This record gives sequence, C-alpha cells and structure tokens, in this order.
Amino acid sequence: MPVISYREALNQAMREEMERDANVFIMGEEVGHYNGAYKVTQGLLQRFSERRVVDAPIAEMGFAGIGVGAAMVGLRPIIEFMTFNFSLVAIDQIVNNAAKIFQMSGGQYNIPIVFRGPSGPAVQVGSQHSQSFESYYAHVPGLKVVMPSTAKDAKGLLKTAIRDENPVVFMEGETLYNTTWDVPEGEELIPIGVADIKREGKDITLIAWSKMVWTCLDAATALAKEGIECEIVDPRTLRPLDVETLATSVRKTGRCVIVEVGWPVAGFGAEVAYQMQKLCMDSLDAPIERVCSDDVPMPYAKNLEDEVQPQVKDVVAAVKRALYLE
Amino acid sequence: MPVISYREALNQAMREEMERDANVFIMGEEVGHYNGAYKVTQGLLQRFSERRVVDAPIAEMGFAGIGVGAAMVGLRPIIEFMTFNFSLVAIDQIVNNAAKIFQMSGGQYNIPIVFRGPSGPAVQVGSQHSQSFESYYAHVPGLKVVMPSTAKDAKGLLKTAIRDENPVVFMEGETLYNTTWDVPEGEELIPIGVADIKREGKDITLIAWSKMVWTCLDAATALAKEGIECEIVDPRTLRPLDVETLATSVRKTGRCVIVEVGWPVAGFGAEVAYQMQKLCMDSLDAPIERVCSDDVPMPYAKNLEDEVQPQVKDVVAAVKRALYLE
Amino acid sequence: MVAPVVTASQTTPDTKRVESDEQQELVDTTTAELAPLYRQMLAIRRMEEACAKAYSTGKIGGFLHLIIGQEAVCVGAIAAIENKDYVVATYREHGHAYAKGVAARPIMAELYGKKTGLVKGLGGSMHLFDKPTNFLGGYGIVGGHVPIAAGAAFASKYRGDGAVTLCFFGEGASTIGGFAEGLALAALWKLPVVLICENNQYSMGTPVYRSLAVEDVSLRALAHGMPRDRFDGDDVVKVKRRIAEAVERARTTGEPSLVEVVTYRFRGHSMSDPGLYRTKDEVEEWRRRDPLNRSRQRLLDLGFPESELNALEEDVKAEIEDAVKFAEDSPPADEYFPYVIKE
Amino acid sequence: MVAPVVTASQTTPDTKRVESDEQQELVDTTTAELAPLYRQMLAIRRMEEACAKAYSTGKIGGFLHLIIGQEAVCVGAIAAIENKDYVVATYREHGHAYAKGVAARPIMAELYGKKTGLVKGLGGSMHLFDKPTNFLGGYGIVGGHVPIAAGAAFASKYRGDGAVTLCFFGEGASTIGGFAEGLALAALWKLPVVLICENNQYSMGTPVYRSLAVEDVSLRALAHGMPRDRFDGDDVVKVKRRIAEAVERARTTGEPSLVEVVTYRFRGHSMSDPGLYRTKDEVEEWRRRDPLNRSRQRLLDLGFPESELNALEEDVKAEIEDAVKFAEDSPPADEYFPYVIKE
Ligand SMILES: Cc1ncc(C[n+]2csc(CCOP(=O)(O)OP(=O)(O)O)c2C)c(N)n1
Ligand SMILES: Cc1ncc(C[n+]2csc(CCOP(=O)(O)OP(=O)(O)O)c2C)c(N)n1
Ligand SMILES: [Mg+2]
Ligand SMILES: [Mg+2]
Repeated sequence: MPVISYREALNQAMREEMERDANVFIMGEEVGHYNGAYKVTQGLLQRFSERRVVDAPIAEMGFAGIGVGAAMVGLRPIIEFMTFNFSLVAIDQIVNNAAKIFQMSGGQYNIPIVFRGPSGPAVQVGSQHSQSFESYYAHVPGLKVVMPSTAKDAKGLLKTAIRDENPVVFMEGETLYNTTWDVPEGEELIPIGVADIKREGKDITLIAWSKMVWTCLDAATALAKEGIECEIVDPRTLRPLDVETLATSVRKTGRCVIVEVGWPVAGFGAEVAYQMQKLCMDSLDAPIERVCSDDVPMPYAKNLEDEVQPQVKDVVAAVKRALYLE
Repeated sequence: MPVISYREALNQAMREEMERDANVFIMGEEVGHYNGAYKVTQGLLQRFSERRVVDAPIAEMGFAGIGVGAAMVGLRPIIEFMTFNFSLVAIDQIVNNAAKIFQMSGGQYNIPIVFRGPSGPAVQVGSQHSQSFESYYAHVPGLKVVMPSTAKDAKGLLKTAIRDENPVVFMEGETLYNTTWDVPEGEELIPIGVADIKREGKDITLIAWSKMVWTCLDAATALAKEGIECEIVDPRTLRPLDVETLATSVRKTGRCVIVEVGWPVAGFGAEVAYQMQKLCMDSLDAPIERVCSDDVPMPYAKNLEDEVQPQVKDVVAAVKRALYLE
Repeated sequence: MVAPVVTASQTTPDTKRVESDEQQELVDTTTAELAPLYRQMLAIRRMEEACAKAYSTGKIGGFLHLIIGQEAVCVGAIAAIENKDYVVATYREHGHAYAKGVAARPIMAELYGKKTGLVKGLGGSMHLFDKPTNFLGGYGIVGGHVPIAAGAAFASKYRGDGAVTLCFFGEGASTIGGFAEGLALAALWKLPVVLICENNQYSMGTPVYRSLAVEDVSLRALAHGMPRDRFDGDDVVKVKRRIAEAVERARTTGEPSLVEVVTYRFRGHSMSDPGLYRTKDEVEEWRRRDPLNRSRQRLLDLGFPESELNALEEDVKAEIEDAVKFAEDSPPADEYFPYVIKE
Repeated sequence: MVAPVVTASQTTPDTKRVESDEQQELVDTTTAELAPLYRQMLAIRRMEEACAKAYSTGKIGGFLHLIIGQEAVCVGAIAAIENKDYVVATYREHGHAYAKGVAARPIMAELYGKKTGLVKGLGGSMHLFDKPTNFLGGYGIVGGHVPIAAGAAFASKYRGDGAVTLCFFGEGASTIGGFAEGLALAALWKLPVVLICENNQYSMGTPVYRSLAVEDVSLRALAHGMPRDRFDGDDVVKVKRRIAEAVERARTTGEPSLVEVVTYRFRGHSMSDPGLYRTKDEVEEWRRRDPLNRSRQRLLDLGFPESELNALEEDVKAEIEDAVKFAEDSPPADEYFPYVIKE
C-alpha cells in the first residue's frame, strides 16, 4: 500500500470522484489557479478546467449558497472554505438552507454537497483564525459531519461524502495535511457513521478525532511505558455518531477521557460525555474526563498557544486522574 | 410587588437603563416606529427619540457590527435581533469581533454590548424560524449568555447585562413574552452567573432554562401528585454557568434530568450533563437523562410541532426513567 | 498580463432601461394573452383571501404573508418563462408557486398543515417547494435565497441546459449581504438569472425612505455592469414584456439582470400586522391602481365578453372553494423523521 | 406620507470625482509637508523588511502580510486626519498602525510574540490595536471590520464629537456581505466614515479581473448616492489631498465616501506566498512607480538637501534597528486568562 499524505489523499479523492461523475465540481477561493491555499486542490484546474474548478471571489455566503442551489438541481458541488473560520459568514446557508431544504421541500429536493476545508488551530494565526466549529455543525439535523484523522480515512470518507445524497461538512485538520499513512490505491469507500479503533488497550478509552488522535497516540505510547494501555477510539464522523463502538470500548475499559482541540463549553466532547455516561454508567469506574483547549480566544505567541491547546502531557495527566493515579 | 409580563419587564429594564445612562441605545429592525416586532421596545422611540432608538434595515451583520464598533469607543448598544434565528447571518460579528476584541487588543478595548431578542420555537413558523442557538453562543469564550425564564429574572438580568463591560447574548423566550411574575419595582439587579432554584424537591433534580422551566414546573406538579418531589434548578445564565448550585442539587437528589428545547446533539444540555457527571458521579444513582426536541428541523403542522418539542409528558417519563420507575 | 500602470476610471457602465415618464403607457396585448393572466391573478387573489379567512379561524397558523395587490408581478414575470426554468421566492410566495403551475389544492392543504400539503405539512406558508414545476421554494431568511437562485443558474450554465432562473425578493432584502453576494457572483460569472425586486414600498413597517439611502434598488446593478430595469408593476402584460427581455438576454447571452418592479401590498406585512404605519389615503391611492381591476377593464376594452369574464370568475371561485374543501377534508400531517436525511 | 403613485426612476446620483487623465499630475507640496510623509513611508518599508527577515529566521510566526509598495496609501490617508479620528484596518496593517502614531517598538515586539508587544503577544501581525492613538485594530475576517468602522462613526455622530473614521480594506473585500452592509448603513445614516479601498490588483492569487465583474470598486457607491473617488496611490501627497476632501466632507456634513486608491503590493500576499501568479515584468513595471522613490526624488527636486535626506534615512534605520533589538530583548508573552472577560 502506498504511503501518501493526508493532503494527497484528499486530492486523490476529489480527482477520482470528478473523473467518475461529471456533476462533481469544486468551488472556493484560490482552489484553481493558485492550486488551493493549502494545495489540497493541486492540479485539479489543469486536469478539469475552469468549468469544474471554480475560483470564487471572497463571498463565502454567496458561493456556499450557489453550491446549495446547484445541488438542488442535480450537481454535486464541493465547496472549499479556505478555512472553516470563514464558514461563519456562510453558516446561515449551511444551517438554514443546506440542512433544511430536504425537509422544507417535503423530501423533494435533497442537497448532495460537501463543504470542506481545514479546521482547528494552525500555528500562530491568532484568535480569529484558530477555531474549531465542529460542535456548531454537529448540532444541526440534516447535516453530516466528518473529521478524518488519517490520510486513509480522509480519502475513503471524502469519496463517500461526495457520493452522499445529503450535505456533508467535511472538516480537515490543518496541521494534518503533511502527515502520512498507508492508503490503498483506488476505490476504498469508508462509510459515514463508523468509528475506528486507532489503538487497542484495556485500561482506559481515549475518544478523540482529527488532530487529537495523534496527540492521544503519543500519550498512549508514553503511558504504555508506565504499563497503562490506552484504547483510542476515533469516531471519524461526529454526525451520525457511532455511539455503539464508543460505548463498547468504554464498557470494556471502565474509564473514558475525551480529547478535543476546541473550546470546552458545549463542545462536541460534551455530547460524547453525555452519551457515554448514559450508556455506560454501570461500567464507569471514574467520572469521564475531558481535555480541551483552554476556554480562551487563541493567543498568537507560540508559548501561549501551546499552553492553550491539549498537549500530550495534558492527556497523560487526565488519564492518570481517571485512573485515580494522582 | 406588581405582577408584570416578561415583555413589560424587558421593556422596563431597557427604559430604566436608558434613563440612567445616555450612552445606552437600541438598534434593530422595527424597534422604533413599529414598537418592536414583538413589542418589547414599545414606547421607547417616543420616550428617547430616533437618536437612541434606531430602526435598522435588514442587515444584521451590518448593524451587529455597528454595535460592536460603537461599543469599542464607549457607547453601550443594545442590538435587537428580530429573532435569534436571524443572528446566524451576523454570528461572525459576535464570535469573531464582539467576543475577541478585548483579547485581540490585549485588554485595551472592551465591548459593552447586549445582543438580545427572542429565541427558540414560536408557534408554527417552520424550520428556519424555530431554532435554539444557545449552545453556539455559550461555546465562545469572551461572551456571556443569559436566558431568563421569568419576568423577574428577565428584568434583573437585562439590567445587569446592559451594565456589563462585556458582550452579553441575551436570549428571550418568544413564547414567554406574555407570561407574568412578581417583579419588584425599580432597581433589582440579578448577577450574571447565579442559578436559581425555581422549585425545591428532594427526589430528583430537573435542570432547565427559559421556556423549559415552565414545562418542568408543570411536570413537577403532576409528579408531586404521585409523591415525587422534583427540584427545579434554572441556571439562568449559561455562560458563565453556576455549576456549583447545579451540582449541589444533584448531589442532594442523586438524580438529574436536563430539559432543553433545542436539538440534542451538542446542545447546551450536553455540557450540563458532562459537568454533573464529573462533579457528582459518586452521588448519582442513575444516568443523567436529557429531554430535548427531536433531532429534526421543526415541522410546520401543529400536531407535529408539538410532537417534536419536549412536553410535560416527556419530562414525566424521563423523571420516571431516572427513578427506575418504569 | 501586465496590469495597466495608470488608473483611469472605467466609465460608468450604466445599462439602464428605466421609465422616466410619469404616465403609464398601454402595452399592446390581446384577450388571448391577457385573459389567462387575469385568471391567474384572480385565482391568487381569491386564494389569498381564503387563506386570510382560514387564518382568522385558526385553521392556518404561524406567519402568513399575503401578496394581495402585487399579483401582477409574479404572474407577469412567470408568464415570461418556461416550465424548465426555475423560480426561487421568499416567504410571500403562494402566488409565485401558483403562477409556476402548482395547483391550489396542495397549496391550501399545506397551509392547513395537512398530509396532502405540497410539502407534507412540514413547510407551511413560507416554504412551498415543487419539483415538477421547478419551483425551487419559498425561503424565510431574507436574502438567503438569492445565492440559491444564482446556484440554479450556475447549474444551467454548467450543463448548458438553456434554463433561466427567476429570483424574487423585496426591496427590504436589498441591504443584506446575501443579496449583495448573489448579485456580485451572478454578474462576475454571467449566470442566467433574473433578479426581480418586488418593491412594495415597505419592509414590514419600514418605508423605503427609512431603509434605503437611494430608493432606486436597480442602481445596485451599476457596480457590476449588469443590465437593470425599473418600472411599475400594475400592468401584468408590461411586467411580462419587460421580464421577457431580461429572460431572453439571460437565455441567449447568459447575462443576468436586476429588475425592480414597483408595487404595493394592500394588507399588512403578515396577518399579525395591522399596518398602522401607513395612512388610509396612501392605501386607497394604491388600491385605485389594483392590477386586477386594471386587467379586467382592459379585457372589456379589448372586447372580451362580460359573460365570459363572469364565467371565468365563477370558475376561479369554484377552484379555490374546492381547494379549501380539499384542505379541510385532508388528514393531518403525520410524519417528519423520513425528511431529515435522504437515505 | 403618500407614496408616489408613478414610479419614475431617480436619476443616477453619480457624485464621482474620478481621474480620467492617463498622466499623473504633480500635486503641489513643500518639503515641510513631504519630508515627514517620506520618513513615515520609509520607516514602514524598513519595518516591513525587518519583519520579513525575522519571519525567515522563525522569530515571527503565523501569517505575515506586508504592505511594501502600498505605503503611500496609509501614510497619505492618515496624514489627512487628527489623533481623535479613528482608523480601522485589515490584517495588512503594520503601516496603518505606525502612521496613526504607534511606535515601531511595540509593533515589532508584538510580532515577536513578546510581553511588551502592543497587544501583549496575544494578537500578532494581524491584530494590532492601540487605544491612545485611536487605532481600532487590524482584523482577520475579510470585510468583517467595515461595519465596525461604521459603528465608530455612528458613535461619533451620536455624540457629536466631530471625529471621522477611516476604514481600509482590499479590493477583494468588496464582494463580501460585510462590506456591502457597512456601505449601505453608512450611506443611509450618513455616518462620518471614509471607506478606503486599497486596490492592490490582487486578492491573494486572484487578479481583479477574475474577482470583480467591473474593476472599478468605487462604482459601488452609486447605488447609495454616496460620493466616490478613485485615483492612483503612488503620490503620497495626492493621497493626502484627496482623502482630506472626503474627511472634510465627513467632518462637516457627516457624509461618508467610498474612495478607491489604485496601488500594488510588491511581495506575495503573505510570506508563504511566492506570488507565482504574476509576471516579473508586471512586478517590475509597478516597482518603477515605487512611492518611496517618487517622494524621495520629489524632495530633492523641491530642494531638500541630500545630506538631510541621508540623515533622515539613517535615523529611520536606527529606529527600526532599535525596535528589532527591543523585540529581541523583551521577555516572552506570559498570560492570557485576564484578557477574556473584563471584570
Ligand atoms: C435575515 C432576516 N432578518 C429579518 C427577518 C424578518 N423579516 C421577515 S420579512 C421582513 C421584511 C422584508 O421586507 P421586503 O424584503 O421588502 O419584502 P416584503 O415582505 O415587503 O415582501 C423581515 C424584516 C428575516 N426573515 N430574515
Ligand atoms: C471571510 C474571509 N474569507 C477568506 C479569508 C482569507 N483571505 C485573507 S486575505 C484574502 C485576500 C484579500 O484580498 P484583498 O481584500 O484584496 O486585500 P489584500 O490582501 O490584497 O490587501 C483572503 C481570501 C479571510 N481572511 N476572510
Ligand atoms: Mg417590501
Ligand atoms: Mg487586494
């Protein structure tokens, strides 16, 4: 199996799906001539021409809405947000139109669209550019929300998302683009709504998605040296959420730490916590712990930025708290 | 103590604060000549003139941002959203500007602004007009979020919000405007961040805010007939959240049902559930239950709309589940 | 490409076709053209009246925005397009749906919240959608549907299917960002969409002079070199002709237009609005220009027999009564879970 | 008020003052006026160069957007206002902050993420704010700051304090809703704000002809009857004069303006952009019009002694070196919790 980057995996997924279906097109800022602000769409303009790889002006609300309208009448748009920070100016189109038209039309018009782009903090870009809005999208019935942590998941899930008949919010890890993973060549579709166990372990369950899976893997390695075996469960899709796989692991280990890079209050981790305490109360040997970014706008200075975000040491500490080891 | 309506309480709060401080002004659609789409600003134009009661065109992003800019340089705007459904087109101004300028400016510019208006489902207004976005705002550091359930709380908290040095998202219950409550005349300021026990009871804790407090009160009355005594705790402000008062009650009763009118997934109730299981795990005799609206866009037909939303019978059923009575 | 070093301004690219005469000219027509348009306007008027009645007895709930007084706009405009063309509208869209070909029965049943409703009782008055007639829906967030219309037009251009999209909105919507972005993108990409502003003088209780710095909404086209038009909307045939020009341009050249039609709603913003912000005189003045009376008189002037007119009116009456009865007799809406996610 | 029954269009309210000559005239000035403007531009240029250097050695992180080539715009414009007036800017705002009176030291320290930074290391390059000079900040969401500028102007009008707000943004921002709404509200309410579009030909890698249907951004004023202006931005004195006209209008009549200044950035969009989307020739052509060279030559032509010029240049060099040293030597940023909520 070739080892490719997360960026390349996304690029392949789009390329393959665009080859497969002439109704798929990409629209967003700098996706074409510039080859993508983060180079995820590299080469697609050259391959598919301006008709199908459309550079948009700075008008997220406008082009998100154009995507929705085009999807209503049969196209399958991929709308790239340069980052999901900028999706806030377009969120009304996603929440009030994309998510609701199937319902408002009594099932007549479905919206096969993917909104994708990087999400979560990058490095030193300050508070307006370092946010994680997955809980906003996961909150909304009518949407699906996907957050892959590896190149393999990214490819298989993006292909599935593009073929889905519903709006999918596909949030990529900005700091994952260069990470690599074994990815099978050609067609591997990963279903939406199926969690993946990224590491097996018996002592405690870590639930994490996107970049935080990697932080958990590092923490698990460190903890393994102390004889603590973490199981890492990556939901991969937040809506629908594969609560059963998560709960099975938590029932097995009796302990649960949720790790997310976003803000704590009403973050998606809270939802996971609610579900786990509800489904696993009898098996839980300790309260569910959450590790999140500090409840602050992201500072610019590197030292503070690191302090704000969940680090390996924070996960290790939470695991120990949940194991009553300190 | 005079009995006044929730609407009148809000009106009094604004009127009194505008009398008190010449920097306070109101801006929003139809707030002036029309006296408010829901008549909350009744009479204020007449009293304070067009200078301080400003009818805005349909440009939520624009006038929310104007409020932020005016607040930066010393005014104290009250921005009315006709309903919070329309705040989605302005949410970028709230999340990226109002909430962050104090931080981005290193503490130089604070933003004393209130964004207020009705929130939550009204009656038969369909999916784009029946939404509860409190979890969106509660998610964001830099904001405060207030959701009063009674006329008394509405008045005391709105006055406090107007005097706060920070942005406050003040979400009113659209279906509460006509409800009445004893409200002391003149100055009673209710601090932000203090929960209120709306009913005492020993068997189970119901945590609910805004309209759902009333649903819980009705459920408690019904349950009392069966000998079940519910304690109803109303956080009143979601951010900051008075976890201690909530936890004290849950520790006392050992059972907890959270009732919210919004969607379940990553709703604010999830956050409350996380906090309660964390702080009260040892005292909990049953998993925390959540009663929410169904996970669907709101239908128009009255019968379906009722089915979607938490009703007294749903709360009663959840309480019985939590008490292992069925 | 080397950018020009000197920054001479481009000349103002005004492409206006705006009436400046104070008198309304008579537009050539025939009874064969006008009678069906009159019939449609009348059916919409009667349907709206039936809605108002049902609302007052609690059979219709929520917000109910009637289009009484503005019928010539949707009827005239939609008469200028084909079935394959798309229509996108606001919450004030019963007439647009009807003009696009949706029957009165499922519209009424929808407003009654019935299972037989156009969208199964899920949408209500503000959210009518109909796929067979390419009616892309009624939307409740002001301005939010303008990009959607641009998107349907984008798809037409992408596929080269020759369809044109009409997008209706009020003058109050012309200040919101969604409209501005839809307009800019349609102009940049030359999307075959006709943006039709129904300037009915009010945005809820706010008259144009308090919501717009300049009361001519069509001027917004100037910034984008987009063709624009502006005229009064009492004469349904005139509306049809002028919209047809824009449709033709969109269909043949792909070029969008911004067309403002000046009109008036006779009732309040919605059923809960008593409309106290305007004088009786003002309303009366506009009522004298009722597009229905105007068309009816024109038909008679053109020699349409009064007896046929009466028959037509009876027919409309029966159609709407039947629709009301259908709505009354239909079973209540009964499911919503299947309409969240398409499996 | 009875609305007019007949819908004659208002005439196009163009209030343009746009250059049509292909040659740049010389604007009258004196060494006393020009020398300090040149000094400011030079300091900004040197500061930007120092930033680029520090970025390449990893001492500055994140996004770094330099304004090299555009210095005449912020310097000229801000020279036209007083301390009490407000300035609102984008993420490309080091020069604007400096021109408004912020010292190089806290700017550099901020970019280094130091405790002594202008905003304590919390904001970085994109978010400079300074209350003493009424610099209302640099914002990262394109267009999102335009309503904020309108809000500061609203407050000035509310209080009658006579202050004017300048709002800077790029031509790429002119398609986004936030800009459109800010523009519409400023026009409607006659807010004393001057909206200054720095048209530097590119929005990241996108040239104007691919982002705007019509490349003249100032035309957006037409829809609102707002005064507009458009001219090239190489001559700092010309910028100052023309912005002064708009400022004077805002200060005396409260009327806002939309002013487009045509300029060019010599570097990529940010430090991570190699700028491959434009030709060497194009960049060279614009470099020949470098506003600094132009002002320097003008000073000499006006009889400013070369020796004084050299001294001035040495002085600037020392100032920036000192700022860099200050940044280098300062302690790292160390707290953020106190800056979330004001107690
Ligand atoms: C974004 C948004 N803001 C506010 C509203 C509330 N609202 C509904 S209709 C309306 C007035 C619209 O006026 P106009 O665009 O002129 O259309 P008309 O109702 O006159 O047909 C308002 C303010 C809304 N639905 N959406
Ligand atoms: C809403 C939003 N969308 C996208 C971006 C990403 N972005 C940052 S700057 C920029 C280009 C802006 O171009 P222009 O307005 O011309 O200003 P310039 O950078 O040329 O000064 C883009 C697309 C953003 N910051 N905000
Ligand atoms: Mg209107
Ligand atoms: Mg630019």
